[in-house]
Amino acid sequence: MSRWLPVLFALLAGLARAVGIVVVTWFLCRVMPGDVVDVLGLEGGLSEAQQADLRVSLGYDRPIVVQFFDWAQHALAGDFGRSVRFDRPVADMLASAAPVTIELALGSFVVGVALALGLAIAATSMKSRLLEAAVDGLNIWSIAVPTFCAGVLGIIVFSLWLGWLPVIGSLILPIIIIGLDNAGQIVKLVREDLAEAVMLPHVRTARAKGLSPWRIAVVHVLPVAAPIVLVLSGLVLSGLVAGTLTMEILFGLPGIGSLMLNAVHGRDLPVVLAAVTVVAVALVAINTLVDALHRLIDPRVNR
Amino acid sequence: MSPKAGIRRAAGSFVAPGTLVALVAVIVILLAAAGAPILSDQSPLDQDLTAMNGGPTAEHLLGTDNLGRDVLVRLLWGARTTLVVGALGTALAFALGAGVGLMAIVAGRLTEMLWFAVIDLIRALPATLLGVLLIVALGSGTVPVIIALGLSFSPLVALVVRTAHAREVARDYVAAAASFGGGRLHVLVHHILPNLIGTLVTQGAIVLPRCIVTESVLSFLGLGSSPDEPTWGRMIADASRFIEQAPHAILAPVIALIVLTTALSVLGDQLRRRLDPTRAAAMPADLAEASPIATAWTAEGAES
Amino acid sequence: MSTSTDLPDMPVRAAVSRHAPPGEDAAGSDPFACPILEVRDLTIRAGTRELVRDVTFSIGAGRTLALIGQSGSGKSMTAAAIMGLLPPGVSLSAGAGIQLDGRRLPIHDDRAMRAFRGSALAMVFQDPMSCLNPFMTVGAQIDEALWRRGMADAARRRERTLDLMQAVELPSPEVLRRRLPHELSGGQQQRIMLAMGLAAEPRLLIADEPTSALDASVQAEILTLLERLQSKFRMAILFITHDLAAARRLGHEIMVMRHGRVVDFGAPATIFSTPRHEHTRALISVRRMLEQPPPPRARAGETVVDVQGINFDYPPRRFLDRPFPALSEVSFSLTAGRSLGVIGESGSGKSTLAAIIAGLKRPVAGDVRLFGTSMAGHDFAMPRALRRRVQIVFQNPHGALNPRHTIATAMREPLDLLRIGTRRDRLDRVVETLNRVGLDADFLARYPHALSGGQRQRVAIGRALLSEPDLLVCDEVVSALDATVGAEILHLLRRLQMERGFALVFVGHDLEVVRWIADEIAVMADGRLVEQGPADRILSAPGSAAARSLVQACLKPVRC
Amino acid sequence: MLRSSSSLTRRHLLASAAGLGLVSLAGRVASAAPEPKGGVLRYATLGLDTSDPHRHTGSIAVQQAYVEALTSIAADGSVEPFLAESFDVSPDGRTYRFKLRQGVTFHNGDPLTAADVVANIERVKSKVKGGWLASAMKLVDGASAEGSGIVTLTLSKPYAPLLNLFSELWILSPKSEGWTETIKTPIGTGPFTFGTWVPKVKLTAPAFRSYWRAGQPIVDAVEFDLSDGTDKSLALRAGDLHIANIQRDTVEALVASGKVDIKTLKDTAWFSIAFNNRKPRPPFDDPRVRSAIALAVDKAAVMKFVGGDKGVVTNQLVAPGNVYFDKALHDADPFAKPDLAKARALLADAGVKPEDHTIEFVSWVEPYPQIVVQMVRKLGFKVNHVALDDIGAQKRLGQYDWDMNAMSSGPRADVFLRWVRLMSDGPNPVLWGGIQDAELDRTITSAVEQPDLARRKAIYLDATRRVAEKVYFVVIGHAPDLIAVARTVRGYEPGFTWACHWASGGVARTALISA
Repeated sequence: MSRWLPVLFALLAGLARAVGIVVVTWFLCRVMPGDVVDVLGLEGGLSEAQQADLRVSLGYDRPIVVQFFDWAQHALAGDFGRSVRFDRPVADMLASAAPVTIELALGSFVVGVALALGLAIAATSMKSRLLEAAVDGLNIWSIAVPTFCAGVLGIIVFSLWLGWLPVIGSLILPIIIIGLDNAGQIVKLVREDLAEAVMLPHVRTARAKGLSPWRIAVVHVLPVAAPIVLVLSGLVLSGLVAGTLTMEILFGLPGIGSLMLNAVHGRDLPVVLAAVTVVAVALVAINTLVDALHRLIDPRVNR
Repeated sequence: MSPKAGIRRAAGSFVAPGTLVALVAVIVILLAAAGAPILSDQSPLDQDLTAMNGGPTAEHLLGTDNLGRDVLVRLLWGARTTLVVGALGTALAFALGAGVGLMAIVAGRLTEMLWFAVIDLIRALPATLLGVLLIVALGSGTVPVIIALGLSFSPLVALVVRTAHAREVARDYVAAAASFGGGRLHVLVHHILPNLIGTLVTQGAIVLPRCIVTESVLSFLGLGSSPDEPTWGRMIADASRFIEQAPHAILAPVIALIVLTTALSVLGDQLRRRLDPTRAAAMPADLAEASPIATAWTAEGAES
Repeated sequence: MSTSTDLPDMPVRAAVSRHAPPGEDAAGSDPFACPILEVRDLTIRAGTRELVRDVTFSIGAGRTLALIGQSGSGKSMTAAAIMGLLPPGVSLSAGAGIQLDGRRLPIHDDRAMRAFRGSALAMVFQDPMSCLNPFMTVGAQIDEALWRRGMADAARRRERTLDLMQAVELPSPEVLRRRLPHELSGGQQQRIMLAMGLAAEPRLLIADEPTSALDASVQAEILTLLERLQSKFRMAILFITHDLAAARRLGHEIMVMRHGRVVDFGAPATIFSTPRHEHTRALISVRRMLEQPPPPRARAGETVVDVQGINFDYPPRRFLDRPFPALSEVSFSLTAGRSLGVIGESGSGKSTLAAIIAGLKRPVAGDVRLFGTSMAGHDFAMPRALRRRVQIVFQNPHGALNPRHTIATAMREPLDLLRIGTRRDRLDRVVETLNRVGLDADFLARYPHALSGGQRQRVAIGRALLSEPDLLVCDEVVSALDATVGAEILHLLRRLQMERGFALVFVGHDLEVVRWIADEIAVMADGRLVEQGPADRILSAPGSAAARSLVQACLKPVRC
Repeated sequence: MLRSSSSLTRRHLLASAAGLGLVSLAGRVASAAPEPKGGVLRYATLGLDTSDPHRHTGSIAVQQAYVEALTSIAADGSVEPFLAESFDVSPDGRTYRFKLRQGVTFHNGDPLTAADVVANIERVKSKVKGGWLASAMKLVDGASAEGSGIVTLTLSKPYAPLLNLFSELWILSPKSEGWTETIKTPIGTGPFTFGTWVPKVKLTAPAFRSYWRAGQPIVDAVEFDLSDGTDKSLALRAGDLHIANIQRDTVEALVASGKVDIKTLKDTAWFSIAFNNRKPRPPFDDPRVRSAIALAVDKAAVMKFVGGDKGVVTNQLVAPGNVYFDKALHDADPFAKPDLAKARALLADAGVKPEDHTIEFVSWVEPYPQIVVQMVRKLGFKVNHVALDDIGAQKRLGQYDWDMNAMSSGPRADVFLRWVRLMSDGPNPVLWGGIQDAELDRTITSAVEQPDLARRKAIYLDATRRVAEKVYFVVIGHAPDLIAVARTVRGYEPGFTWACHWASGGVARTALISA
């Protein structure tokens, strides 16, 4: 039993964090100028009296804390309510947006980690200046070139000039662009870690055994780098919802990011909160998973 | 090798061509920012509606943007706001992440736990979303952007600093200082901070350009700085719609940003290395690139 | 300053004789066969610096060459060069030649060298824990060595793995085979390393300080094992060590290196009776010194420290784990001017004890009375007045000095913190103390990395003495130092103790060293103080099992 | 209302900042049909905020595909019969009689009856709050059905815009799901049915094969791209969209691609600068100062920027060609050309040193206000330009703590919908500074109640002069919204408003040919 207590503890801590995020979001949303009634009023030309009525019917006249607990009570029961602006169940909106973001995030995650790992391994084992430059270049690209910029360029080159990729519905370009960005963020760290890993004493032992560089890399170096790759992967994954946001907007992909942004601008509180809750829970889950995997693959953690 | 020779060697590599170029680049950018009013008689807001998205000419060396504004002038003036926003954002991230973080660590376990719970919270909110929420809540403008940037990047700094602090605090010299009656604050100021400088410099070289780029993402989302205060980020965001018609308008700020990022990263690396007395002298220069583990390999050879 | 005087480094050509082995050698090798390893004119450079210069030697079949030298002498580089494992940035001179069984090794071609590594050449390294892949079971690592040797059949490999594990005298190989390195003890890890080396069936086994990272009793076992393995497998062994006793124990010949050159060479008996080089003589004199400790001082004066039944637990590694007890019910006391040696193997809790006495850790139970003052009464926050009187010096002189502080800054720190003297005369005090520990004012402006290990340890000791303490706690202060340097530090400590009259708690793992400096010895094992008494008595009539194993392990190699 | 609300949903967040977005129509690539029948028309337009057409909150550009009204607005802006085959208005302008078209069926197969129409009118009157339609309905004393084909409406007062406004009173089957509260699935009579709707993303509207007009619709379905706020030009060029509203600065590239034709809505959007009229701060309460600022604005340059060669400089709420447009007044526009000298003279006359004053200038995030701000700065005023997202700007405007703004407003079914916002209690008056002018209110009201067009026009001109005299706001000019139509599209010409379907045009008649 006591073996599981730490896991339980970690989960509880994660949950507390998710709750914290939701509470902070709630209050941030409430201090924003304007609410959904303003939006509806602006669009539908409601008089001030009508707006006041609407606010009462939405319960916005109650104390903020009461509103929050009311929302939380429903959310705990799995009921995220209805979008005030579109009068549709929030759950439906999330359900239709989630697959897009998940596909985008996982795709670009795989591309990013594979590219970073591949390039780092190649640069470490081949000692080529060109590859070193590629590592640095990718790193600087990801720092200095905003993804939306790369996105526009990509559309023009690949969709308009070359006509290789269809613009509509194609996730290829956004996945590649976010993937490049992800790769750039971690490639240098992976490279440095590998550079340290190849200097480790047990790698020297492996060389003393007369093993081939290939076998040394795969059997003796990569496992050492695995934990940091895992941790970095966790970081990349947690950054992905934000990372996909601009791509979703640029490529008109109806994912969680654009759903959230639209909802923030429309002051559609139930949608904002539900989306943030889902994202926060996903992040907590990812972090817990990464932590668990870390323990699993690195025997030294439990030493 | 004598220490003196090592220092000479280190000094020699300080003016290595790459470092020199990086140094010159940063100085040029700083001068451009400082000298923008002298360097150009135009305002970065001056429009020429007859010459929109125009290519480079003698009058407009880097062409004009979609409102017929001179790209070069905007680049010069933009450097000011960009650097100020980036630097203040970075400073805030450091103040929250490193400053408050370290104080919380020093103050005791409880404050450390509390503060890092806050940091965790910020970290768990996607940075862009946090920026959007904050700026919408605070209203747009330069100050909210800086706050959003500082908050978004503070967890990164905080986590790095906490790890580095944990590494340093386990050292024997910390225990030695404690045995002389040195309190936590004394240890922090005299022992840990000086050893964190390298880490902080590296982080600074990463966070500053990322602040600048994030500002451009916010501009792209319509939440950046005021249109009256051009930044490179806003220039990129504005010009991204006209990549084909006016590639110069987007290339100029993007290249400027790449140059700044590269230069900062090179200088950060160099500075960190210079600031580390153990690296500067004790190791053969050709091994100085490698990690501390390299010293383990060459412990024999290196001991002089 | 009194650090090792520069000796004239005359090159010595150490061509191993084909003449008959010494009488006591029962290896039964054919001394007239072609030597297995011949190294000629080996020069190794890092950039422009020569790490090894003109080293020439050879080793015959079934024979062991003990290569002895202090850190920086180039002995490990020499080994790495033979294996073709020089670190990046380090290169061989063109004129160097290494022959194995009469065939020239392609030492400039890493690819070609690979064919020899793990087959004709095998190597065992110093720190077995980090030299084993932490992610692979130890069985798999031996298996890999066999696989590399060309044994394709998995079942045969497993069988052979078990054989090898038996050969290196590991208990229940079938069980250990499936363990990960960190689940094994240091001695077991080193045996796995040896089994891996043997899997290659090498002509030459290079053992690079194979016992330095191990506890004393385990060291002796590994040396004995090496001896037995050689007689069984009949390979040549290049045995690298900094320990003269171990070299004498294992080597058929001894080669002494210093500053990258061979300075002495010969059969052990010859080396000991007629050392050619001053450095060799210094090494021998250290041995002699340790073998003849000065007489203990009389019990006198007030009680300086009185430890009463302290317990200390390391916090649990994970939530709700049990705390790990590091010390249980430890009690002892020490009077002024005398020294207590605390000895025990790694993990026995001796360093924790030192930290508690110095007020750096807080026990969970018990009390420490310093000069009559109860620390428990102060909630283990040592008052400043007491801080002046109790000081500690750490094992690792690298870590004990902040790399960013000059020696002056580092040494002023205790004066400033403890408010000793006036601001003006603090610098004078520092210089005076530096002189006392054998350093001069030139060192003030230097950074720690510009100092040798011995110099750093002198600074650390000097710094601890600035407040003129009445109790000095030394935690393994010579363990990380070369023998000659360590001996100097020991002399220094003893001299300072005579001058200043402080009481000394000296924590160590080397019984010879502890015996030399201590009047009394306390033996620690598994967090308990198992035996305490006069040093002579502990040595001559150890009462506890722990003490007995320490005595045996330590004395065997010396007296051979 | 339309334009501003569209601008709301449309631009500000993303749009103006970048608006690069492409399309969100998920992944099917249309294989354009070789014959003019069939295919999926991809149509990007303003958003859709609700599935309940009666409760629409502004964006009216999609609904028409599945719901129709008694009248519609023809391309020239006139009212034409739609579900009503014909209509009569009594001479006193208080009784309206609609004769319904026969053979019209709802998507569920039920025939359209007069009772259905009355039910719809009652529903709007009782359930819908806000919006111009609701306020018009307040004047309706009663609606009655005569048999299945005639609907009679009596008003308490004459109300000139009624027929025009009825083009936006959509007739739904009372059997539509959610009729009593919020309609979830509207059952209309339109050429397409309400298929699947993903807010802010898309609406798929399959063809209604029993549409009352034989042979229509021609395409199999319309996919509306609702990701408003993004620039559609790249998707148009890539062939991923057939019809889309575009921004002027993408026209060149679109034309150069040779794949699309650029067309315009027939009604125009109008651009203006407005002053804070509710809580004006000195010196910006002085008409001389306001005039001086207006004189600094180069209307022609602004209109060229926002409308290209289709931009028109004028001083009225309607563009030349509109029935309410007055040439003489247009020619007398004192701000037609910028005149900084005169502006400075005015300022001197008012005793104002521009350097001493900072204009708090609020706008949405887009380029056009930036141009105006630069022009105003030339006078010497300091300008603090705050560009806000929609709601932020709306809130800020509503606080009346600013001096000046620059706004625009889009096509309207009736000119009254432009005037109503200048009234003291008008809907969303902030864009024009929240004018509080009883006399202006009376003038506009009397225009609304005037059934005779010529007289009504004269009254509106009085109102125009009143605005000019007080310099509440200054019209800069008009420019039509641009619609790009792919060359593979046949039979589509944009209408007067944003409507996608009307009696004499729209998506029902649109066909696709292969490229």
